Amino acid sequence: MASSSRVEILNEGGLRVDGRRPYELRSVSMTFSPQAHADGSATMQQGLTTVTVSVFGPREPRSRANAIHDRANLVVEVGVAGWSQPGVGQRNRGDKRLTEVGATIRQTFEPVIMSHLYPRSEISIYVQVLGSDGGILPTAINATTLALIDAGVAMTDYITSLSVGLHLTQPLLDLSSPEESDIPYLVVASLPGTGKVTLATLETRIHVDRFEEMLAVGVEGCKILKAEMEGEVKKRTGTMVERMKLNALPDRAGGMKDSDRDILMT
Amino acid sequence: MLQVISVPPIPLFHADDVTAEFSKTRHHPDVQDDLDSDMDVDDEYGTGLGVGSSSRAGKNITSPGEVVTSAKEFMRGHGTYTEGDNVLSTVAGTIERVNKLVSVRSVRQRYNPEKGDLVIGRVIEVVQQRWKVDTNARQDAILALSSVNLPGGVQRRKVETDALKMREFLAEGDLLVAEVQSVENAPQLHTRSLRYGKLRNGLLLTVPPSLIRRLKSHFHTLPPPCGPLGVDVIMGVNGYIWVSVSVGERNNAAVEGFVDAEGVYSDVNDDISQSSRLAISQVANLIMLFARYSIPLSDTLLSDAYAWCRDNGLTKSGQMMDKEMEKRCLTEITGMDVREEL
Amino acid sequence: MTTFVLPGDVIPLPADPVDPSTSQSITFGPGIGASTSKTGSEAISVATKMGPVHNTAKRRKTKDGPTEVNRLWVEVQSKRYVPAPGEDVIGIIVQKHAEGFRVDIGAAQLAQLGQFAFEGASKKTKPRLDNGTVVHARVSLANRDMEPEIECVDPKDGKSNGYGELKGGLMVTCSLQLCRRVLSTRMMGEIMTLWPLNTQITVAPAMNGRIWLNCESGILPVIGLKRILEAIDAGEVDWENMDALQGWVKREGIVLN
Amino acid sequence: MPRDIPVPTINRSFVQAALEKGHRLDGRRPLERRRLLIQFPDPEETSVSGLGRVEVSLGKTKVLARVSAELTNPRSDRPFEGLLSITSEIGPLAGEAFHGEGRTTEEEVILTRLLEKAIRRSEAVDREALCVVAGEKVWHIKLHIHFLSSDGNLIDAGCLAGMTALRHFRRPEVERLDRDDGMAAIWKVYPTDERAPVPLSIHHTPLCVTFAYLEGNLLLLDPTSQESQIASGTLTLTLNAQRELCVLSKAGGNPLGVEELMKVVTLGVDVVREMTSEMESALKADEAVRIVDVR
Repeated sequence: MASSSRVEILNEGGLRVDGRRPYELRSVSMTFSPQAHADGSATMQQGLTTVTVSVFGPREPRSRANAIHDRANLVVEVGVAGWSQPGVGQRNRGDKRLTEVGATIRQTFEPVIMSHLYPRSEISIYVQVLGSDGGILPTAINATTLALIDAGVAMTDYITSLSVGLHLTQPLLDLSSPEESDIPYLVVASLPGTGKVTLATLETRIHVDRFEEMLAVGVEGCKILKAEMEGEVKKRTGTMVERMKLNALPDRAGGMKDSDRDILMT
Repeated sequence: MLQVISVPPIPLFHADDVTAEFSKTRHHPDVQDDLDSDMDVDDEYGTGLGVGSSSRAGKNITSPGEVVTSAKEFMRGHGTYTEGDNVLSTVAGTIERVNKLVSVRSVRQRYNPEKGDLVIGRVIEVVQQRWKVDTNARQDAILALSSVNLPGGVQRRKVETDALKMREFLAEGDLLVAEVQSVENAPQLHTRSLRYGKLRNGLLLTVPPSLIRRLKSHFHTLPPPCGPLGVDVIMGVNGYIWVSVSVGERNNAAVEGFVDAEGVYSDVNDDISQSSRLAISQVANLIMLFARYSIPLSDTLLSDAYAWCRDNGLTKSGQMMDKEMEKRCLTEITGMDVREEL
Repeated sequence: MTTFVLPGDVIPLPADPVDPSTSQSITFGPGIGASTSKTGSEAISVATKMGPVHNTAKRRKTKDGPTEVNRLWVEVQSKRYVPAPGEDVIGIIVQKHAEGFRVDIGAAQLAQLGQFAFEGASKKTKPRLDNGTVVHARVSLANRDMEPEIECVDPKDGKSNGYGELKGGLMVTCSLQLCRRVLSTRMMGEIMTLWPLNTQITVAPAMNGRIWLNCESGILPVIGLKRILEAIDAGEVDWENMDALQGWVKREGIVLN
Repeated sequence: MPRDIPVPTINRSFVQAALEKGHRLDGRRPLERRRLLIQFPDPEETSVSGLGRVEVSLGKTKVLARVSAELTNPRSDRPFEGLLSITSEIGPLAGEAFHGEGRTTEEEVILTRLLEKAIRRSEAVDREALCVVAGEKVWHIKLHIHFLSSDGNLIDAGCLAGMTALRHFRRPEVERLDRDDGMAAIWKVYPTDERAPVPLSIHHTPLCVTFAYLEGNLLLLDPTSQESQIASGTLTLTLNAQRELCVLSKAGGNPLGVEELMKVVTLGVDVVREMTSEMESALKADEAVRIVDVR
């Protein structure tokens, strides 16, 4: 592909189309529990790409057939709002691409969720893309992590995900949709604790020698994103714990003996 | 060196600004000493807790994948897992250390039934000799025909035909209050006490289970000025709350063992006066208000709140509280500078 | 000489006994049915399956004179097992429910294994078996209209005698024919000569096309034996001719132990 | 069977134990591929009509690929490009998991999407070369992949069969003859005995390599169906001879460090080089024997 594509991916000053530097992430904003009656939900916005995820479960499986005897059964459904992609009316039901994204998210979270704690039950994850400006899969994975944490589902670590593009020899982080349609890119999701990669998908051609560097940059970016997400999670958890401490009711710490209870009941 | 910068988040979502840090809030007198007592308790054994990655906002708050402590001296409790010789947390919540046991209590979790819990449930299905009851938990609970009081007093012997007439006692969709008897593979319930059984004359609310504490009694009554007969509130540990017109003494009379045979499983609501309905819905709105702001529920909190509404003349007119009024009520009742719903 | 029949062929009945005083009895095993379509009137024996016809003719002395007992059946090459009472089977537990387990034995329906069908089972001592466990059992009930039932206890003495959970080793799936040959002929004896004398491999064949192999001393003998059995099943090698067998083993580079 | 039968736990632990000692149930080493067999239709009978048909078997997994071409009008938004469509048939023939009735299972969707990305989106076939007259007539190449029997790893066999068929296929010559009476031009498609058919222009040949890994990061090349049932995750790479990574699909399963992932990629490069050479030699062998040129 001729490098001088109609839109300059990287100008001389080293800035990208939206003015970011190669390794600069788009601005991130997170909201917790936007859906009241879901067990846990979260909306993640990276740049203009917005994905909201609701988690129901672990709960009684809808049909006895898919109850697994020693662990929880993970169900992921992905829907795209009609207005998210300009000009493309979406019918979410049989769309193969969405089934594939759903399967990818399910496989990515299966090793991280401690499903053996919830045998014979089902955890349903509903992903809804509200705005899409590139990086739908990474944003969906980040939103799913937050929604699972909000639902109190036990997980061994966060999973954070980013897209990594390649312009000539310069890797670019967190691509927006004009960049995504012009340059080859890879989506990577990793466990920040160990820095190991749980997801890596690529659909456009990249030379093997460039691949390692992009992978390393992606994992590094995921760590930064995790720090962001963890800050928000802890801030919110802090306020909730503060509220929980209200009107002098002690926490039900595991070891509270029965005798304590009687004293309280004035 | 690889240098990745992240742009400070511009919250596109929040209407009002959120970023103001928690100012030093004025605490309700009796809350203050409790908080202080908590303070020094933590400082005293604030040792040994590995500060995983980023600094802790507020007291020992942790989130999944963070090292809580080393596994050598401590035993692992709920919400944690061990990897190598570290104990890591699996949920976002507060770290609790009780002598050698370290566990993480999550702020929001699905109800996990334990023996002896008082729960409210809805009958989902009638299977042979058993009812399947939804108790907002991981799995539907089982209420066996044998663990239910049948009409006509406690001593009545079980008869074969009972199994056929199960739907006369409890049918799909009925609400009941029961106690968790055991929790092997699926939670088992029982209603072998006169306080338990089918619910009527009221309204069901669902709140996050973590807002309800395990107390000695979960049956609370707001006396008459709150509605002509008073209002009963049953707070199920599983987050289901039943607000109904108070049955008053008639209920205690049942304790002596004589019970009107048909009454226990009747499906018919008594006729409830308009003022009673008003009182019930106001109590319900107060409960949901506290739930929206993640404030733990207790009977004292409810009676204070209702008293506050009465003082501000809200109870007579039955007019709803607007946002401002809600904030004022919360701040005065709880003494917390309550900023936004959670 | 065994004749080979196709479904619909008339089954050659054994000739009448030479000595007129001996009576003759013929019993038909699987694969043979009676049909009147050819003769229009009285039924004649016709093959319903494809394969060689076998006949175990035996003379036996009985009180009312010598009789010649003939048992005829068509050797069937198939993988789908039709349960028959009294046969040994190897099953995989698919689902646990209140009164017992549902077990896959390669038949049309899942077999029922009651919780009391174990040695020393009682109301209190429930057998603790999970999904995926492999059990060696015996078909206690099997007929066309009901789900087959199996038990892990020998009805004669109530002991388990080898029935019950199979621990360790490997379960190999093959055709019913191979299982019958492993049971009846000296095939296993021949094959075992490939291994040095001291290697000890336990082989538990069952009638439903599954064989359980286990060897305490190592993995390789089991893999080797599995590959040989599968090759024999697929007809790639003939076990009767020992040098051909050894040649094949060397060519395939099977490491025996 | 009402519900799929679980893999016996003893088999699961036996396979795991065997792998730790570097052995697999079919005697292969962990990183050893099953025997690959590429068969073209008999050159005598089907000299020209047999072009673009191949049967690939990888152990017991067998796939048939067939290419056909058709003249159509181009898409309005892409007047200069021909069309390439891939249809994959996975019926119960290929294995009980793909039972015919009912909507396509998730596994099937992943398989068809992977083949789509590996062959079509990787621009293996030069679509501009398929254009006869821009905006008017272009070739529509149809690749059918039928999975005849499955013993695991359908992706590698399917992709190899597809690419071999495309390399082996030749499309007839075509010419536009303007009619003097102003009626629409007629498109003369020369039968293959008049003008020799023309091969497609193929930029590069992407081939898939699938690994499965089990607990303890044990890595297996070309897993059988039992091994994939036991595996905790699979990873598929699509590479071409120029060491370019066209598709990578690793979702879930054991998390891998960056270096471990790179080790797998470099391993994949060698495997693809091997498979490509086997494919080339099969194509050459067939070419030598098949009479296609008419002179």
